[in-house]
Amino acid sequence: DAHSSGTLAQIQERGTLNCGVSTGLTGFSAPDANGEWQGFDVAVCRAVAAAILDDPSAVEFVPTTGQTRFTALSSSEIDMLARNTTWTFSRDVDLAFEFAGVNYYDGQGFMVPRELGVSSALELDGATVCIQTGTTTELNLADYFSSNNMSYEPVPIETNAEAQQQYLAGACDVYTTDASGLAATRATFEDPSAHVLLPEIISKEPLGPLVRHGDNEFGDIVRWTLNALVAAEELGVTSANVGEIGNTTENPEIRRLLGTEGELGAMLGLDADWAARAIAAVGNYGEVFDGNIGESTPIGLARGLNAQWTDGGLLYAPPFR
Amino acid sequence: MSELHSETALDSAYVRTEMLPEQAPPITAAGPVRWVRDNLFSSIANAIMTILSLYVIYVVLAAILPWVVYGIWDAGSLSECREIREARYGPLDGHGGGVACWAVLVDRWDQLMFGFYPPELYWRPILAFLLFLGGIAPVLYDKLPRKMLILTAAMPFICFWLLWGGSIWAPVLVAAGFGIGWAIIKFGTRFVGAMTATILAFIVPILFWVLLVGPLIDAFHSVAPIGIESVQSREFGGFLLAFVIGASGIILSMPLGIVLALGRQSDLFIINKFSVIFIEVIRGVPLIVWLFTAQLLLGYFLPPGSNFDLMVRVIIMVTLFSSAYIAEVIRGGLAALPRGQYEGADSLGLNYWQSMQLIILPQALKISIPGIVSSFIGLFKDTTLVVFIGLFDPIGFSNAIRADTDWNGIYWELFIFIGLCFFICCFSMSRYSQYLERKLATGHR
Amino acid sequence: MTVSDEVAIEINGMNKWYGTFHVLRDINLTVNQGERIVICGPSGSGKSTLIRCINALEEHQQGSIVVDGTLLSNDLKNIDKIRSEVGMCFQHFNLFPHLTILENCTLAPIWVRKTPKREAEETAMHFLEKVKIPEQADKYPGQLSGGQQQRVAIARSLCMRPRIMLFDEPTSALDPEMIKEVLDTMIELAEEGMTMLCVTHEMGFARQVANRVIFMDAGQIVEQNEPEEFFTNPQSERTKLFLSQILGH
Amino acid sequence: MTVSDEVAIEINGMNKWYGTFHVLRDINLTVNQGERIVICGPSGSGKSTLIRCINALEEHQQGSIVVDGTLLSNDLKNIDKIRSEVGMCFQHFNLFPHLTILENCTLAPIWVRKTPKREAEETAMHFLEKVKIPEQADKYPGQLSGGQQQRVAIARSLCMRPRIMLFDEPTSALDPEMIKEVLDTMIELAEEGMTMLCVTHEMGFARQVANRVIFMDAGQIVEQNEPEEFFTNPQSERTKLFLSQILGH
Amino acid sequence: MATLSDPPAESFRLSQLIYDTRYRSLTIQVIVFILIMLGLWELVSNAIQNLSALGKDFDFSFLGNRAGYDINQRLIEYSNDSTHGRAAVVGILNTLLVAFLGCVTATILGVIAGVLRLSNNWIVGRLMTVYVEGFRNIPLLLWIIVIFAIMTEGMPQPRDFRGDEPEASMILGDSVAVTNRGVYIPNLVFTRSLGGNEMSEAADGVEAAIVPSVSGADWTLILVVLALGIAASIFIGRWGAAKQERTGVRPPGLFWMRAGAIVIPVAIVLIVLGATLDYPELTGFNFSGGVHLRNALIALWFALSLYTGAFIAEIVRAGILSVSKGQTEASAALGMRPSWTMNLVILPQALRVIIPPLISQYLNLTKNSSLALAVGYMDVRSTLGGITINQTGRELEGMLLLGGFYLITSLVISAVMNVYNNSVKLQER
Ligand SMILES: Nc1ncnc2c1ncn2[C@@H]1O[C@H](COP(=O)(O)OP(=O)(O)OP(=O)(O)O)[C@@H](O)[C@H]1O
Ligand SMILES: Nc1ncnc2c1ncn2[C@@H]1O[C@H](COP(=O)(O)OP(=O)(O)OP(=O)(O)O)[C@@H](O)[C@H]1O
Ligand SMILES: [Mg+2]
Ligand SMILES: [Mg+2]
Repeated sequence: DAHSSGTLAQIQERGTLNCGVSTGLTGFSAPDANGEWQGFDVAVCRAVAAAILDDPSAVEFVPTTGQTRFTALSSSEIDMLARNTTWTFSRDVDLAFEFAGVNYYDGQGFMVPRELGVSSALELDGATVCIQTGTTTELNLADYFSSNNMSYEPVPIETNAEAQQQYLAGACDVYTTDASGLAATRATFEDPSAHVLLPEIISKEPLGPLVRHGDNEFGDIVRWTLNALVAAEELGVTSANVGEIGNTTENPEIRRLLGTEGELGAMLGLDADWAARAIAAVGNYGEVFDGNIGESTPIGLARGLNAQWTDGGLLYAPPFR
Repeated sequence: MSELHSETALDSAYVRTEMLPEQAPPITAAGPVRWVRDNLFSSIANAIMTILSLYVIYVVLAAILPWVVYGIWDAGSLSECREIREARYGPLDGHGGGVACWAVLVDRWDQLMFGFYPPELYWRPILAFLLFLGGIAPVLYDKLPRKMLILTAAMPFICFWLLWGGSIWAPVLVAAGFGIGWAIIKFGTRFVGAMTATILAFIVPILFWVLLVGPLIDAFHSVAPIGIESVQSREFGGFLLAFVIGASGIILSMPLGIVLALGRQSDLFIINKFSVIFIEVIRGVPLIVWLFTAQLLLGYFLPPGSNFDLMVRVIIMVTLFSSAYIAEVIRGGLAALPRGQYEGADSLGLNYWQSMQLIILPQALKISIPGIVSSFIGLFKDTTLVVFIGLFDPIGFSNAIRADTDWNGIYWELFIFIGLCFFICCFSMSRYSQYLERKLATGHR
Repeated sequence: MTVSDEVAIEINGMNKWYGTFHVLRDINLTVNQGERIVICGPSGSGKSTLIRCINALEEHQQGSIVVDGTLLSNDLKNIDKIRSEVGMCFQHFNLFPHLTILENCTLAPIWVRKTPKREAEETAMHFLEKVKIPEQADKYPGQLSGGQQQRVAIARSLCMRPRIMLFDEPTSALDPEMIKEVLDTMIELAEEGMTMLCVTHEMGFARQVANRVIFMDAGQIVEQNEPEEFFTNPQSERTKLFLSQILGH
Repeated sequence: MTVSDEVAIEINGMNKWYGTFHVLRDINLTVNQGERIVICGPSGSGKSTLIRCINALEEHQQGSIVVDGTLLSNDLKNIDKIRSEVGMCFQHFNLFPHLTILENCTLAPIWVRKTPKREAEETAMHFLEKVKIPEQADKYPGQLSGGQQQRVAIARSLCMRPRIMLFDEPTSALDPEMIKEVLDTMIELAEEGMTMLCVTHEMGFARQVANRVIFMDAGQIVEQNEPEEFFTNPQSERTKLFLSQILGH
Repeated sequence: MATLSDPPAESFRLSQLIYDTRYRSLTIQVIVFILIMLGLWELVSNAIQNLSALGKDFDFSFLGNRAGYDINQRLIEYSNDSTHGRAAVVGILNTLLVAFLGCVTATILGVIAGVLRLSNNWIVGRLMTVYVEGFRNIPLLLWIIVIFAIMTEGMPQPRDFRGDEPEASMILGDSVAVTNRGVYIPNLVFTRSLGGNEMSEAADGVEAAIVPSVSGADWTLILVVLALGIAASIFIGRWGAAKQERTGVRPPGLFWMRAGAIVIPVAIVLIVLGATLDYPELTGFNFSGGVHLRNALIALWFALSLYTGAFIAEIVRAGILSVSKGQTEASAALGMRPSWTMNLVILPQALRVIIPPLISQYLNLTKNSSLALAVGYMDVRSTLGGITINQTGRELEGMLLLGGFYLITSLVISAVMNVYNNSVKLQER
């Protein structure tokens, strides 16, 4: 497959990474007042750019909508897509993409106003539900309600900002989207405590970056950059100590990860310190999480499933060897 | 008959000896009293409507004005705005009330205007905009010296260069292609005949652009590296994006529109039918569908491996779209010309292209300018649709701004501001086209 | 061609302003039944305005106009009554382009006079014959020449069987050959004794049919006299000047 | 005013149809160098069509037209050649309203004849002087009166230095005063020996300058003769009828 | 040109292709044809190559697959088990519905605004100018969003209707509820129905669609009676006109007779069928019963109507102004009443000028309804051109179908326009 192979070479020649992100999702990707993109997904892009080009700012962020994201990727307009996209069978197989891993384990949840007095999704029979269109969300919703023999009225909305406004105005009783998005949205309400997230999570939503089928070299780079961030947290490597720990530590896995030992970088076609650059640029997974969506931010998400496996979470980076 | 005359004539013969002076009309016939009576209270129904209208105006203004006027201009985020509001005007009572938080405009002004364009280069789009105004001025006002049309011809290339930057050779060589075409028509006719020259004048520049321009730019640039910092299309946004898409759409669609209009007027069956099909297909499908086509499908139809950036694809689609509308406008202009003009040109021995270029098009285009301006207004308004394919036009930016934690929840302020900007631009353009229509209606025919 | 003593139109001390512009100044005019009056004067002197006031197409601000015993006031009934007694021919004919000639002629009789359609059509054909274009009855105005159109306009007015006809420069929009057609029709009407007020500069017509010629200037009636006298021996300086211009032309 | 033996236009057995309507029937006509021919006939008789065929503004379907030795065929080169030898004046002038008078006159010489601009302007001024309106050179056609416009149209044709001039009712859209201006210009041209074909009903003009008058009816040439003979002693019944109408008028 | 005048001896030369008027046009056309065909071939072959490179085929069978998503507003039966094809049809019907409603109200608004703009009341004229200029010069998308926002922000929530002292209450005698989820209006149900209820209760668990239960036989009966009533009314109109022709006098009360001929039989049928209104009432989260006009529909409908109405107002104004003042004066001089003048002289002439641009405004409105996605109205672009394409990855096929639908719609509308134009062309000399 001529034109998708050599993505790495193209990026290196171009000097920038074209990374598809969402047109604006609080905490995950949004431009700030200076026009700098910020967020959890954005950090993945920057990490990959740092690994390949040694420059976390050498990223062209391409905003994509739910409708346009896959075409942008398959037509090579972007090199990778880091936009809360659920890893599903048909996307992986039929749409011919390759998921490079999971950077956020999510699930679809519901948010309702507290005064409604609803405590379970099973009480939502007949409710009006705001939903973002063009995503797996609407399929999950249809499945959930029909399998529980309940009726509902969908109100499809194009963007998160719009959906949030509808929900706040009471045009729908329930807002459903990925739980992370719900939490992020709730965090910015004038009175967040007036809204509750229902306990039911009705789907598995493993969100992760993806690349085109057929260019395994580049796929590997994205996959292992993500893994490097996760492993770095597990191994205690942070953006603060990444500079010296590679030389000071005795831990051979850290040394391999940071390129002070072994040939991992060369196998990927990159410099030896590729992972060190990525970590130095954005921090390890935990730092990225805490800096963008963690409990210290207005969004205030707990680690939950996204904790390291050692802490009872699902994050489990394969060994670097 | 004559006796009748004399009978009546006696008592009706009359000569005024002294002319009556002009008098002021009675108060009921002129002045403000008359005006109010005529315009506001000429009948009972009218009086009721007047009072109703006044009431509606009062209600609307009373609801909106305080919100606008007491708005807050200095805050760094929506929550700051809310704090300031509470400090100034006390807590909100239930629904409504409240004041605007205009601070978001101050905070995000640059983005709404220029998008991600590098701030240190803002002078370039501004200069390009001024050049654009200077370039179209002689087209819009025929009192300006005709020499300024040179600026008009150069303007697209200079603006392109200013906006995107890069090597100066790119616009120069593209312009050179037009020069080549012109030279072929001008000097080639003598050697190969008018028709062959015309065909060559189409084909040679296209070959030049496709095959030679790329290498030549590199060659020239390596010899004389003159250029300014280049800016990616992705960094365009806000009103800059709307203007660039609208203006390139209209400028690029003019030649295509003229060709289509001539094609649709042509007696040549195939050319006529192709033009008709093209125009009808383009006009029959909504722009938003064409934009999705640009986003989703255009890549399929380009040679494998080639890849334009999204903005170029959008400009291509918008150009095709507006060329169909422009073609219809120009067709109207062509149809409005009396047959005698064609015959006059024929009888002098001018050939088809000469009579088009010298006689028909100058007149038809002039009649069409109001219609073209209206198309431009429509096109400019339609640029907002690019938000659906992920470009950051002003409305797209309003979404992105609201995705920022600082401004999450802001709503009306952005829309009112965007609406106002569009209104100012479009309204002044529509006034201009109305002025032009009146001028054409009274002008020489 | 008899002129009775009965008064058809009586205008008394009439004044009219357009905004602050005094167009008609103290107009006094009595027209008897069967009289044929030609009004002339320089452009802008208020001739058309005078004619249009009689028909209530313009309102006047002072003075009175009595047509056939009916005072022209704001009363809609009076206006309707006067309009159905007074026919009017415009310079630009103002035929209804979407109706055939016959329909143009029967429209008002059917709706205003409540004449049965059949009867209205018979009347219309009668008058179309009179103006010598019965064969055009089913055509549309756009298909007729200017002279024919003006004759249709006359027939249309006649179909309402008006007692008074007003003409506002009926021939000035026509080509010379067509002027004759229209003037012939008007002369024929005049010979039948119709009361006529006609704004025109066709002096031949005035000489041949008018009982009286009225000369207006600056919104006032400057001179009136019988045609012979008026043309050969004008009294006022203005009239002389005006006549020298149009006759010398 | 010399008529040479050289043939300027030769039309042989020419026929033309509009759709199924036979407008020109078997036209045979030879015009010598320097001859001045007036064509007249009732409306719709095909006069304009004949003139326009000579200039290839209309195509004919049968017969041949040879202008100055060049056969009018489908060959574009021949058409171009003939058009540059033949000047044409239309009833409605067809000046180009967006160009000044001077530009109207220099346009074709510059683009068709490839004359240098300076030279073309000199020629143009020369002919504008000839038609007596050099002072209008920088105005636009819309600013000129009808008569002046028609004279510009003549000058515009002359600038191409044609050997033959065609006129299609050049004066019929003009006011009477202006007709004279234009006729004077045409008479002057005639005196210089220009070959002219002129559709007109100005009989005075025909009498004064024409070598031959051609009468057409129903698409055919019915009669041709010298002017004196034609007017005083027409042969055919149709001609007599026609002359009685236009002369009596 | 002169076919016979060509010298017969001349044989064909290549230069004739360019210089002979007979062959020249053919030459040009052939060249253009070849160029265009080459261009088209280039596009098609690129597409084939690109598709195969991506491993995609060109296949419409996805239309038969299960759609899997729900659509809130459906004019025909649909559930998430239905096919993508059916979803597309639901979308098409929704597009046509909003386009139809929009055209009707835009016309009404436009005519009123256009006439009022000519009113001799200065303030009213100015107000209409503000309306027209405001809507014409601000993008439609913005208006759709803003009107949608006004509806959601400005209207009460359903829960405001709850409780002993509700913050909001239903209007028109508790029959209509205006909420920020849409407007609930009473629905006709028949107690003595003839049966034949085709549309079963929504089986799939999604709340009932816009027309909750259309009982086939009942509505057929009503439509038939209505049609008969209209026919009778036309007949009465003819009779009145004939009477006027004969006697010159229009029968008095003609209008009421005509109206009665339509209304009375329908009313009788309704009574016989035992028609009662099913009022919306608040149950659970939402109102149930009655007809639910969703906010998205209303916002889109209003925005399209107001926007297009502004353009129509200008058309109407220009149409009326195009009828010269002389026509009114001539009519007045004949003694015609102003209302007759309007109906018999001004309108017939103005309509010729008004209708062609009016129809192209209808066309624009229909195309503009594709902006439905701004408010989540499920039109054909959102179902077929949105979710379906997104779930199946069939961009090429989906966009082709979508474009084809819009193209056919507009071709039909312009065909109608041409027929009309030809039928009212003024007769000219
Ligand atoms: N509607 C109007 N508003 C203001 N002024 C008007 C109006 N109609 C006419 N006038 C002015 O009133 C004056 C008299 O007009 P009127 O048409 O009666 O003149 P006239 O004698 O008929 O001239 P003409 O021979 O040119 O028709 C003119 O100066 C004209 O400009
Ligand atoms: N383009 C055309 N298509 C069909 N018929 C035409 C066309 N042009 C002219 N005719 C018809 O051909 C006949 C001759 O027309 P032509 O203009 O040559 O007459 P003419 O002698 O110049 O008349 P006039 O004195 O009115 O100008 C007329 O009957 C006319 O109706
Ligand atoms: Mg007048
Ligand atoms: Mg003619």
